[in-house]
Amino acid sequence: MAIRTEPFILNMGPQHPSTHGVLRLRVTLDGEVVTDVELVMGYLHRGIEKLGENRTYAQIIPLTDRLDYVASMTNNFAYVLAVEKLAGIEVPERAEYLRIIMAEMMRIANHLMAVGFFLNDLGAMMTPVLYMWREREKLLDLFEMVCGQRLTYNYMRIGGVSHDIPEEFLPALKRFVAEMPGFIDEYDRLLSQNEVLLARTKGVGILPKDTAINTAASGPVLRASDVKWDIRRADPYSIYDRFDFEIPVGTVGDCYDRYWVRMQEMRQSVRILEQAIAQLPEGEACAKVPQLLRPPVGEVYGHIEAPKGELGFHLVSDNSIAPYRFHIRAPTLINMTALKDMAIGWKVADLIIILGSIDVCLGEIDR
Amino acid sequence: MTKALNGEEVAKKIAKKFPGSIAAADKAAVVVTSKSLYQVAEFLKNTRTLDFDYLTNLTAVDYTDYFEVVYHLISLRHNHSVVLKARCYDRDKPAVPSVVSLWRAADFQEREAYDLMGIIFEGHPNLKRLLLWEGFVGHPLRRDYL
Amino acid sequence: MTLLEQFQLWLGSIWPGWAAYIVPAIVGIVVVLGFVLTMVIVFIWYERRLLGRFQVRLGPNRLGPEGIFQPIATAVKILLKEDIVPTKSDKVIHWLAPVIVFVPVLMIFAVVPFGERAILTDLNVGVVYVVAISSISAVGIYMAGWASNNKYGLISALRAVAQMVSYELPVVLAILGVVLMAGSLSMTQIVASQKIPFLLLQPLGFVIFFLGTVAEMNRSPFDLLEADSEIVAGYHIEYSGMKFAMFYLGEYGHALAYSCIIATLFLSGWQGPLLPPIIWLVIKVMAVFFVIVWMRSTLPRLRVDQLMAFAWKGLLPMAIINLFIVAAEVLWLSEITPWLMVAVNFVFAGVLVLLWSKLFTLGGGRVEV
Amino acid sequence: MKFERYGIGIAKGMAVTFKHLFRAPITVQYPEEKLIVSRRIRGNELVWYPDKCTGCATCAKSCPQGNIEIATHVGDKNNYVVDKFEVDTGRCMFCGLCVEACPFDALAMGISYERAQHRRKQLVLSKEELQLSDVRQPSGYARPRIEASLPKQSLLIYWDKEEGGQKLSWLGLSKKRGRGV
Repeated sequence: MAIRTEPFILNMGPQHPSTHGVLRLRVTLDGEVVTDVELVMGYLHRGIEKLGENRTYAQIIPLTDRLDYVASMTNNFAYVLAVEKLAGIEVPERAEYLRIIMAEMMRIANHLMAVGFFLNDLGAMMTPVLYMWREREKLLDLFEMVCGQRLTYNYMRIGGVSHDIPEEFLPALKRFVAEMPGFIDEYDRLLSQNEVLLARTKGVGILPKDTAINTAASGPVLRASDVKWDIRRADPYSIYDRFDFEIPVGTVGDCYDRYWVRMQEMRQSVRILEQAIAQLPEGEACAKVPQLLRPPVGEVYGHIEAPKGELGFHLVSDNSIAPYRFHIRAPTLINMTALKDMAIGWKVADLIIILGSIDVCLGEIDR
Repeated sequence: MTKALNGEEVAKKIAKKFPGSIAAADKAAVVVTSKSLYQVAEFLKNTRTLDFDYLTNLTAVDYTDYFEVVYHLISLRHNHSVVLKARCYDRDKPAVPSVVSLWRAADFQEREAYDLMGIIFEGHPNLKRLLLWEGFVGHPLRRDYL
Repeated sequence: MTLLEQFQLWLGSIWPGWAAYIVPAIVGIVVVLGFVLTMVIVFIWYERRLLGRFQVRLGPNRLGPEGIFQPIATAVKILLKEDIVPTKSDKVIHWLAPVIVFVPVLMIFAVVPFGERAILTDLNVGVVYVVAISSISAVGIYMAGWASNNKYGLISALRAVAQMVSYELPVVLAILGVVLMAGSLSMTQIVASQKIPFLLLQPLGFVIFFLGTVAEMNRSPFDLLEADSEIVAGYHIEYSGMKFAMFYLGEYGHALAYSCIIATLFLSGWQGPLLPPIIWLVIKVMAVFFVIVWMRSTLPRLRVDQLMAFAWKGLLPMAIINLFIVAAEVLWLSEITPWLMVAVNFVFAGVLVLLWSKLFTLGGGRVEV
Repeated sequence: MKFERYGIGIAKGMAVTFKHLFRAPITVQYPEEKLIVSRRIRGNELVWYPDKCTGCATCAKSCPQGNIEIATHVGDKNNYVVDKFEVDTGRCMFCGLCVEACPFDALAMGISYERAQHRRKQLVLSKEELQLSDVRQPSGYARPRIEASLPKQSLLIYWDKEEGGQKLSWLGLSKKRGRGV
């Protein structure tokens, strides 16, 4: 006998503990099974693209901090790289290394937070989050040391970085680099073989390889689907071609793979940090760049491998002090395209962890 | 290193297949007529030597007398890239064909361009505002929006 | 004869019959309630501090020495909050639900032995009473989820019913093993018969009972009813003020009650050398609760279908087999030394757990829609 | 045979959390214990030196928010006299661009961080309020000379071992702990 049932529409968010901000998911449920997901966003829209059109090139840097507020440093990095590409500015050697160090520290900090909150979505009662935040705090301390703030760094400048590092920075960072693998091992022991975690994440929310490419997923989401595409390798920006690191890839593209890829990337970032510290040259930290930069007429698309995926800035210059058009390719917005594919047929609880495994940041999605 | 293909050469290939579809071409980008955009995109995606399977970025620029829709395409296999552009001169109803059926990555990005720039992507399955709310008047990223 | 009955007898010689019955009963209830509510307060503090230490932080430490008065401050805060009733809720049921959740929890303590004769009523069907009473709160949870007219609450309510019904069976079957060994349904008899704690005699039964009760009191990793990351707070999402306090107390009261019962059934209750019985019971209860908090701090939550599978495919068959094993042992092995039984049961437990773990696939579970 | 699903992973995880029970908590009990902030902290509000300021308004131009209001008139020594220097710290995002831009070091970021107010109006700081005082000390952001004079930042990374093995009561409170480099 067929029982006539009605679909059940659940508005998850904008106030919901697991949507990582003010995202709203209009979920159609059949019992607990998700049959449709519609994303409603824009609750955090601040019009940064429009704001950028009437700020000078240097004044936009603090705005980029507010995109992905979990990984501000890489946002700065992507933006200044794009501007330098547009204006053809050479960056001093030391500044390049400092940028790489900051970017990789940021990647570790971001992945710590991503994995921690992924576990929190799984219901692990804050414990992994707090363990990981302990390490993230150490990194934030270091960021605070170099640029005076813990979240919105505004550290990179067009042509270099705003300050050289203080002398107590490198010993502290060396110590962090020495200790971090031990902590990652501990997280591994705590999580990677945990049967409950495996049961919840293995095979859940599979993003097949061709869908991942077709939806232009990027970052750990793409690599978890067995696509070896990392812009640090594929299109080396800055001086990434000088470092030796591996690109971890997943096998099937489920939530566990995305988790696993992030854990491995932390290890690789530690490796890059080790090399960068060893090679760090002396010299200037910033090139001489006019305060009111007027890049030549033209347009440029600069992209980097931000912790969450490919972060791109599309800048159009009309030789004035402000960009004519300032477009941000936000990685998580585009990674979310495939959310519907991943989530349909799974339970509400899975929808939450799939969202968590994409590692969304609403500051970036809504801009 | 991702190799940026020379726009002129790509334009030649396209012109051979679809005569009259190229509006302009320089080293950096290929500008196609908006009418032939879909065919060209399909050609770029499905030709073996080009194989642009990854639509990185889609955006629109308002040059006051026309809108330019910019597509940044990458081929993951060959690791090369090209910039494809289409212009639309109608300020009230600028329209280009949607490429969602080729690259689903365009889904949100086209909606965003529609939302903020007011470009209508014909054939998009769900062309609604993305960031702003339904009923918002105007398209804020246009240069004449104050 | 329990202390209470003795008191009643003694009073009966000087007072009229009805007064001699009621007054000691009230005195007993007040004493037990006092103990329970104090313990609940202590439990709240204990869990917070313990969870804090598991998570390398401190936990509440401001109010009183080591933060011991923090739960009281919490209680005051909750009680002072506005009582919000959703407009479209079912008012009567919404009002009644917290009571139905809270009262059965207190009723369980009627049969918990706190000492050799210190028990409120020594029911000869004590175990059955516990099983019957403790499952009533499922009704309360369902009422709360249904009446608040909230979709999260509804999901939670439906999960509650499924979960409670599923886990009741293995729990009862695990208790049956204990009953077989003790040869009695009375809680005092069960404690008295534990020369060796049943934890050693029935390791598998203990594991099944423990997991089952953790699921019944909705604690991690089985806290699907509250699942703060999915359905926010589940059934008590629309509750505030005093009603929420009832749920809150009910939750910890449940934890206390089940810890008491686990201590009684498997850890030889109040028995122990040197210290007075009540201290022993508290120590054992705290130890049980420690493990519960420890699990809570470590494990992620299961999904609803995995939870059901775990009950029906895992715990239930194991509990049945365990019951048969215990029955056979009681029939044929009880003459010989009990330590042989301990060895045999540990071997059986290991083999069964290994065999059953083969059944479970890790991950997957997509439904075609 | 892989030892998945037998509970080994759970046991390992439980062991990790159990180990943490005996580690020193990382909590800093804020109002009593305060960390030393970075020497370059971009703390709340600005410090303005009226004697150094020439009224050139470079800071105002460099502010992304257009948040610095500056009004001058020409004084008798053919200099600018600053009539008004007003900053709305409620709109300030503490990016530090104004401090970096100032050619005369007349502006510095503040080092303090407890500056909540009850009214939005109180967040608008005038010329008099912005000057150096006991509660308004400059930080070393983009000011190397001030930076050298400030105490070293306390870092969490040095807190695990060198302070090391901190003898704590089981509850981790009784002993007052120092923290820092």
